[in-house]
Amino acid sequence: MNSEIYRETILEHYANPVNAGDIPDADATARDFNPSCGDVVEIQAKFSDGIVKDIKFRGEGCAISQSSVDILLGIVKNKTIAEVENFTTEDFLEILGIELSPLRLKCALLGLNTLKTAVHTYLTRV
Amino acid sequence: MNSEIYRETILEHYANPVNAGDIPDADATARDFNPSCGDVVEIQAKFSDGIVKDIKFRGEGCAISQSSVDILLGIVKNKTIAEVENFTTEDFLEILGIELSPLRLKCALLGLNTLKTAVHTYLTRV
Amino acid sequence: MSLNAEKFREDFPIFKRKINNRPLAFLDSASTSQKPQQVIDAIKDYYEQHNANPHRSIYTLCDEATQIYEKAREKVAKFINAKSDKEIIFVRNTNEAMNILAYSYAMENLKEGDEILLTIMEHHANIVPWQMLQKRGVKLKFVDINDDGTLNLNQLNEMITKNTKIVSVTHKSNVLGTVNNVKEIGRIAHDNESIFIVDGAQAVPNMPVDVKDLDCDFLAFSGHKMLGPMNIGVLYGKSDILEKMEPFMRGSDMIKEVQLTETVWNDLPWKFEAGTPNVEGAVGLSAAIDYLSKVGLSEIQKHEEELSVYAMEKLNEIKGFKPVFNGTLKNGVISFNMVGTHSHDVAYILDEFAVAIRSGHMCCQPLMRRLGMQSIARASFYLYNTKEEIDTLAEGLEKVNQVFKV
Amino acid sequence: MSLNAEKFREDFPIFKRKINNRPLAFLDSASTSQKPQQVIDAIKDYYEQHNANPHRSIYTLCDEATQIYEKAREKVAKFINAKSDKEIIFVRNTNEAMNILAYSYAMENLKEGDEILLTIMEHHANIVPWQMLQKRGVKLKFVDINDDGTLNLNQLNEMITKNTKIVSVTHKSNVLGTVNNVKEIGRIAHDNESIFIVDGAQAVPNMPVDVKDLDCDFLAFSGHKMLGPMNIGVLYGKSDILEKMEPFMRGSDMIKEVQLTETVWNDLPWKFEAGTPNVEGAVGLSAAIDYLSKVGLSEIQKHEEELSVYAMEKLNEIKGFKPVFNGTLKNGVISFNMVGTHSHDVAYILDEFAVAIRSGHMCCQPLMRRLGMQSIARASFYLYNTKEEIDTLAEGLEKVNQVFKV
Ligand SMILES: Cc1ncc(COP(=O)(O)O)c(C=O)c1O
Ligand SMILES: Cc1ncc(COP(=O)(O)O)c(C=O)c1O
Repeated sequence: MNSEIYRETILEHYANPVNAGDIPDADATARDFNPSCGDVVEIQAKFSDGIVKDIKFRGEGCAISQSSVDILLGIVKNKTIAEVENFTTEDFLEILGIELSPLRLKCALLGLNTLKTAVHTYLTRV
Repeated sequence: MNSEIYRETILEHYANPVNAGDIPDADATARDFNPSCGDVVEIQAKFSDGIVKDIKFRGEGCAISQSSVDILLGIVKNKTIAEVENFTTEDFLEILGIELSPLRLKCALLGLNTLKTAVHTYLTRV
Repeated sequence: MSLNAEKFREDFPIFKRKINNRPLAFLDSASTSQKPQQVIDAIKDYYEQHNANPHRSIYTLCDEATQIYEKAREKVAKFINAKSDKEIIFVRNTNEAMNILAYSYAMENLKEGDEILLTIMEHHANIVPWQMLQKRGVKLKFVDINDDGTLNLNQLNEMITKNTKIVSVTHKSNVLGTVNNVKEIGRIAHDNESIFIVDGAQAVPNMPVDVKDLDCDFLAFSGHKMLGPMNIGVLYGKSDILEKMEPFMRGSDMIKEVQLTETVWNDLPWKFEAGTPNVEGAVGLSAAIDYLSKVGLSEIQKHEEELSVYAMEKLNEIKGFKPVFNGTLKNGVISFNMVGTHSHDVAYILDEFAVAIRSGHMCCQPLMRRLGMQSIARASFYLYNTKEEIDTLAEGLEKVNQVFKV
Repeated sequence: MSLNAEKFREDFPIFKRKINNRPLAFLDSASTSQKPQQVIDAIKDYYEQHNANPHRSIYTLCDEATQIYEKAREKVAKFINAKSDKEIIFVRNTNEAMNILAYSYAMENLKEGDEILLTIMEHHANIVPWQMLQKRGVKLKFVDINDDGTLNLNQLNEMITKNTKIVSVTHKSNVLGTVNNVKEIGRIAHDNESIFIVDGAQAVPNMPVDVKDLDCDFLAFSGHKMLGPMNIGVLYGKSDILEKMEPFMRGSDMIKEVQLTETVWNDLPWKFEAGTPNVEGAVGLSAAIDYLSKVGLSEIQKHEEELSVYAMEKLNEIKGFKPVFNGTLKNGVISFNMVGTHSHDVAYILDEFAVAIRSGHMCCQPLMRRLGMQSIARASFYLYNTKEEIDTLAEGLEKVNQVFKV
């Protein structure tokens, strides 16, 4: 049934995101949209010694897109850049552990795509 | 049967048009194409005292388009401009007396449309 | 009810489909409509009996395909009461029609300092093409809405100036349901010697539209929103303006004679139709018009109004249901949000009940910003919808509240 | 024969049709092909089971329509061996694809003094769009043909200059049947740093085409010539070039974010697809590709060659039969004239025998002038054609001679 994807954790991260906010002196910022629904995510990250020191997001959108990015940032914080680069869609979906229809998949992956862009932006600049 | 439209008169006018040629001091010239097949007709006409004094054509195309314009010019020569203006598609098709499919109709009427343009050109100029 | 939706539903094969073991409640016809058997059969019959490339040769099939294509054009002309079928250009959809006008009318005729007057309720199809003109110094101006979701006509009167060369307005809003007084707007535009364009994508499927009565210069609409196939639409234009316009798409069929470096354009309407035409689409649109005409556009409009009244009554009882406007507009479009739940999640949970609604920005981001919303849920009704489906919608919204603990 | 055309014919409902009491001998597939039941059923199934506006919401039907649409894109990508489905833009037909390139590539990148190199055998679709560039001082140059109907590659080598920014060539001529060595032409173009465009309208339906092997920058083709529905076609483009291009059609779906005065474009390929997409067309094209792949493009090519050889033998016996070239090219296209009879009259009399051929200028007026002809008759073959149909064609041509007393 569709509504089963709204697990307690999802709803909790949606209602009370732990990684929402700004990083004033961020090393990299990336922003992406889901063109079909208008969901938006902006990620700001701070790196040092090849490690994700701090990472936050701002966004507007559905429970899936917003809770996913919140969960995602929790995972990657304090990981090495290499680990983030090797972190795949499949890895992330396994952690989320909910079954998603193809269009909902886009919601869930908006944050991950934006994260990859942020890292890429950082790497091509340093 | 299709080939019945190729009456003796049609084939005769196609093989030996009587109104083909140029009028060096023509009062009006008009040229039109059938876009689908490339058939082309150019009509030159000389008027005086409101009468079609002389009228000739040049053209390239199928037996229907070329014989039709030749027959048409024979009909309108020496007629008054008013008579030509009142000469309808129906009048002409009745004289032709052959049954035409819609696309062949375009062939048969290429000359008549060009003639109307020539008369119109003349009238708007004098 | 005046219109027997149950009877019409039988003509639409897709309603035999079950989703999550429930009958499909398709409340998204403002996005695209479903197709009756008559339209599907018309397409099938065309390919099984008459298919050929029209205009190009003179064998029987080619003759038939040409007649079928041009008869469909005549049918469209009659349907919107155009003066002549020369004024009917077959396009892909409303978006393409607007692009023809932006490229072939505006880019050729407007210059720095000129203005295009739009409204804040326009669909992206009637905004983004015009933005192209900005790079040559043409200014876009947007008339606002009133607090009840109607267009602010006073403001329109104030904003129109001697520099306003084009006024382009939607006949009916796909978000608000607002039906604009396009006849009055057209009068204002013409008094100002502006070209007047109507986006008919939402109006033509749902109410009688008469271009002579409206006296618009152009009208654009899409077949797929009015029971017809995808990828066929119409640009109506007054022939004297179309005659003077440059073609848009260039290539075969839109020419009379091609030389290496110059070309004589074909007559109207073919001047604007390049390449192999979409006979199939025209056939399908023609069958759709037959269907709509038999039901009656006024009947459809009335039916949608009845459903809107019923829905507002029913939905207003649900906790957290917030319509975009307080339901003063009853035109078959109900845009709303559920407090505490994003529209996307609303749509997703409704799918469990086989209820299909649109969620997101509705291709109207400027309007969304004006409304202070990022996203919206929309239920829209058509001739095949019933009160039972609205009951199911209500049931689904209760579940939304339950899942999101509202 | 290697390919069992009789068996394939059974899949095409239109061949049940009789014209003048004779079975239809459709020898005009180079204009448009007939459709197998599989394609017609795919369209029907889409509308009866899955129809929705893709990309826009998240209910089941919308999800399905989106998957169906994007899967069709993947299928096309594989069919022509593109690197990624991002490189596949769904268009209306080959004409539109060329217009995208003329408006969004050439108008943005070419300037006075630049040149576009075409050939004299191009279809209007690959000539007329480029003429637009002339008004900004871009020059069009046309490579000639040799006496045997092949392209004059020496001349191409001579005509290409540092100013040649675009080389656009048909893979296969719709009049001559010539298959150009586009791989070699591409090499020449790229050595010269020119963009290389291939008009694949005739090649893609009739022989294996591999964009990686050809290394073309763009390839355009039409679904309706390859068993697919009307109004779906493909523009393939290398993604790095497409990325840098401005969009063509503007409006909904091709955007990420719309502000009143500016807009963020969507990613590839959607940046080039404005408005409600043609899922139906994509579904039909996908079914057509399945059909063609099962038969095998090389098999089809061989079959057409066999029919060409047979036809030239048979037709050369007929008084007054004059092929445009002496039958050295056996690629399923036979263009000819009958001495003393205009091609239009030839086609008309053949219709009495239910033989459908094309007559006229073939949308190739510059080539016609080069050949010194005003009009031409053309028989073209596809997988469903048989030797018996060629016999009927011969019978019909005898009748032509009889009527016109040749
Ligand atoms: C070589 C060639 N290019 C382009 C076209 C145009 O195709 P369409 O009419 O589908 O745009 C054709 C079709 O006749 C063709 O043969
Ligand atoms: C008011 C309005 N205009 C234009 C469009 C665009 O229609 P299409 O996608 O068929 O081009 C729509 C469809 O959503 C609409 O509602």
